[in-house]
Amino acid sequence: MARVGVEVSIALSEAVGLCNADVIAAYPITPQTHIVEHLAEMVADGELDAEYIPVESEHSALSACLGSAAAGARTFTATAGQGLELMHEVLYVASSMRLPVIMAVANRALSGPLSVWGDHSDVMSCRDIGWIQIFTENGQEVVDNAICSFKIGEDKRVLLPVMVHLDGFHLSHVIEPIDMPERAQVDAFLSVNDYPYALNPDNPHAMGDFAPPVVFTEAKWAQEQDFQKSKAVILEVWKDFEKQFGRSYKPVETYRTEGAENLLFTMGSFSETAMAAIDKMRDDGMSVGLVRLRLWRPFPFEELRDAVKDAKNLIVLDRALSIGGPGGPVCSEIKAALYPLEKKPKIVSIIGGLGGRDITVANFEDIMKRGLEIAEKGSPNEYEIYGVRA
Amino acid sequence: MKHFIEIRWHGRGGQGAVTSAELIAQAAIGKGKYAQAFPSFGPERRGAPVQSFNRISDDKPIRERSGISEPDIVVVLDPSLVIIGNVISGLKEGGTLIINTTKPLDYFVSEYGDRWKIATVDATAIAKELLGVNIVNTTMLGALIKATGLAGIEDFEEPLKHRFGKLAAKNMAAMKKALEETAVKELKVG
Amino acid sequence: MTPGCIVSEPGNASQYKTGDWRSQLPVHNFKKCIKCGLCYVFCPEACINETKEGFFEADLFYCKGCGICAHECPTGAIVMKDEEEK
Amino acid sequence: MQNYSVFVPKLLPKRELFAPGHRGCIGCGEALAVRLATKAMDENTIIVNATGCMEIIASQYPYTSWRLPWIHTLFENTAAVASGVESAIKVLKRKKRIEDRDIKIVAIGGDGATVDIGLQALSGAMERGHNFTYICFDNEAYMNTGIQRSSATPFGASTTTSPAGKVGKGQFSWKKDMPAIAVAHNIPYVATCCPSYPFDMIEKVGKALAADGPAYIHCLSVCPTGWRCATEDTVKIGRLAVETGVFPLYEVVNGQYKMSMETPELKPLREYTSLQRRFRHLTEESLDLIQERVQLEYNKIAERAACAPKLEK
Repeated sequence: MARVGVEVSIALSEAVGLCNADVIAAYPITPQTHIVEHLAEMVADGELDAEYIPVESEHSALSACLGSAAAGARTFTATAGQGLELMHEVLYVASSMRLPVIMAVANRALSGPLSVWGDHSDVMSCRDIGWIQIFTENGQEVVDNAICSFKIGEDKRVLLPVMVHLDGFHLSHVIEPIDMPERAQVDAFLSVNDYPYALNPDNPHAMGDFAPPVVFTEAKWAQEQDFQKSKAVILEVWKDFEKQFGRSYKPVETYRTEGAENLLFTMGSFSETAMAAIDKMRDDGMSVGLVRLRLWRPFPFEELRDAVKDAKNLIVLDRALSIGGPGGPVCSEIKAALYPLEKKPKIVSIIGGLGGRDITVANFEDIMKRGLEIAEKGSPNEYEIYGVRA
Repeated sequence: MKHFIEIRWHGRGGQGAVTSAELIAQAAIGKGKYAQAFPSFGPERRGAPVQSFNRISDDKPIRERSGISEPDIVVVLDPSLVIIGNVISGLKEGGTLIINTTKPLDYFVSEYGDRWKIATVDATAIAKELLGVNIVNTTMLGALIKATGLAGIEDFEEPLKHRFGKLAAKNMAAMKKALEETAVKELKVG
Repeated sequence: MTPGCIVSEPGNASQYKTGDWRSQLPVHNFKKCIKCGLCYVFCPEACINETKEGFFEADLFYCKGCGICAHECPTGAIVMKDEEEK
Repeated sequence: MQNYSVFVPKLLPKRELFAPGHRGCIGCGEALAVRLATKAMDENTIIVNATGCMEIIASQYPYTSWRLPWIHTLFENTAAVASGVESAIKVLKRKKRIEDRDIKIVAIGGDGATVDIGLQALSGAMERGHNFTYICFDNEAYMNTGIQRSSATPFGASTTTSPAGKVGKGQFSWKKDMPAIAVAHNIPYVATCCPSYPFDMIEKVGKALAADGPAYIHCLSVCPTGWRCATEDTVKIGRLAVETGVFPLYEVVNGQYKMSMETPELKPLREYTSLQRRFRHLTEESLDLIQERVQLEYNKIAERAACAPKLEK
């Protein structure tokens, strides 16, 4: 394994190359563009034996991926923000037809006003699409989880599309040290895609029938049950990954939560800055820790409940706004997950980091302080937007 | 040198400020350090003032991913930016300011006084002479090495090869020439 | 239920009886039939089959009674009759 | 019917790759067209189907009318899905993960899926040069949702969203020239066909499948339900569409137009429109206007065909 200084987007493309993707169909959109540009380059240079389909829209990108995955090819695409929105209806089809498409999303705000910068609005519009969704915090995690995604999605017990989220710019455009796996290691970890229902003249399947009301509910229930079962495979794949590569991943990860009364909750690349803030606050004598969600879907109810069981206060940072709703979308889900518990922390919804707005270590300290103040004194509002100017 | 430093590069779109940041990060990572490089996340086009950033840590993985507003080092790739751009914004007391300029070092010393270590080099002339183009990204890396000792010139061999291929040698020559020609005004100690 | 509602039995719609949709049925007069097969070609239901003798006949399990065969028959060998009358 | 065809039917392959038991309307011209198209195909064919009548009538879970590998995903993305299938087959053959044999990819959709909502995806797929055949089964309106106008609906036709009323005169725009749009993509093969001319149609589908690159076929599919005509008239009306010049049959091979049959004198438009109640409201004046336009459009195609040999020199 060689440690290299490389842009995260490039490292991700290289990882997709190490996984021997067969078909890549993609459309350029900031901040995802470097990923697919580099893949196109790898194909053009003969470094990756794949078909690169430079489609005319994201809708067609994912549609071409459906066709490719249905034909049994290992299939990858990447998008961001508006592109993910344009794919929206196709997203549901990929999961309900059980096509293991792997997609990287360089998370970006949604128009309008037009913003190419990062937040989680695009993710939050895709909560119910039936894709396995993994969040990453640094380049290494992006590379590792891209590799895991193929193994998870293509597993015959799973057969589901997987999304790897990397925050736009804050992750996609950063050059940092990444241990790039060796090809032999990846080959040993990942077997060749063997999609059991591939479009094949020797064994013709009809894929994509319509379902009358008498079977639709059952079809969705079957999908949901299989989706829930995928969690065991995800855990298994992460364990295998640890054996092979030495790095481990969990659905919910914590940082210095031992004995902490007050927990901060984050998802994505801001978690690293938040860790630095936790260090500082701990040094200042505060009883704080950090909980980070890695597995967004299937939602890890048990692991989350366990991670926050001893806390008094939980301050949740969302990078998306549910306009007219109950607060940050992630916070809403956390509230729902913890509601049945007798003993649960007070939960405060803070929204920040919208459309590329930075959150520094000092800002995180502020957020924590303000959150605890709300937890103690209450607030007339369902949530608070951090740092909004009047 | 401190164990953890932050650098801000000022250039114009197309001058290679992003490449400079990338190369120093790769040189540092190649030496086993931790480093980040990232551009200003904007839609700037060719010619527009742009920034890029580095974090370099000797011994610990870098956690912060936010922007850099109080750098230890500022490098200015385009002489005209000194006048129009707010290049000294947030530069820490005792930090280092490195400028591509035809003006003598003393001009900036008298301008900025003793707040920062100041280094100057006519990188444009070097780049034009040795590379044939007015792209000073690698040349200014020579000035950065001279002024800060952040890395050795040999640390750039691999990153340059990787980035420039056949043109690596020419860029190395430009870097070396800048290393020789950069004038540095040290801070008074104490 | 197969994952993704995949159907693994090609052409199994042929189990579905569309003959119930019919209010008229084609009656073939083999005396007039010249065995040209046009009725077979033009049947939207793919339900006209060749008999051993080379005549053509509609499979009433599928025939919806559209009348195209009768209309296109060059010799008038097929006539449409109301189901009630048959 | 021309004489030659009277004697050929028995020679058609008897196997039905599109099985009986589908739920198409009585007298469905599109089901007939699909069935005839499959006569040009063999088992090594993968069908990509857009949402629409053809998908609904042939694929109610847990049934399928298709005896070929078949996939349906959405309404507007069929050509894109076909792009993915084609690329996957290509790379899997190259990597020896599947047997190296000639597998044809055929995308099918109605006029709504083709000339309206799916036009972008189709344009993209044709422009990129995927080796596939796209067949548009044009029944001149959104029949699946109940006879709403599309941009392939002919001028004057009354549909539920271009109704004839006290003021409205039915469809207010002229039928989009989709074959010309396909031709503009410089693809090797474009053709029009109609199941009323079954052997012409089967031959054209065969040529499309054999073409090296994207091929586009525009097939007029009479819809007794939407056109409000007698079910037994399906084939007859298709024939009249050709004979009146409303729907000329031609091929465009590598950019060169060729008329499929000589029709020195077109039959009067009224022979065609009078059989369909979608045109019932049209005044003599409107019919004259349409007649004029039909001749104009027909002449355009005929002229393109006429100048083709010159190009060959």
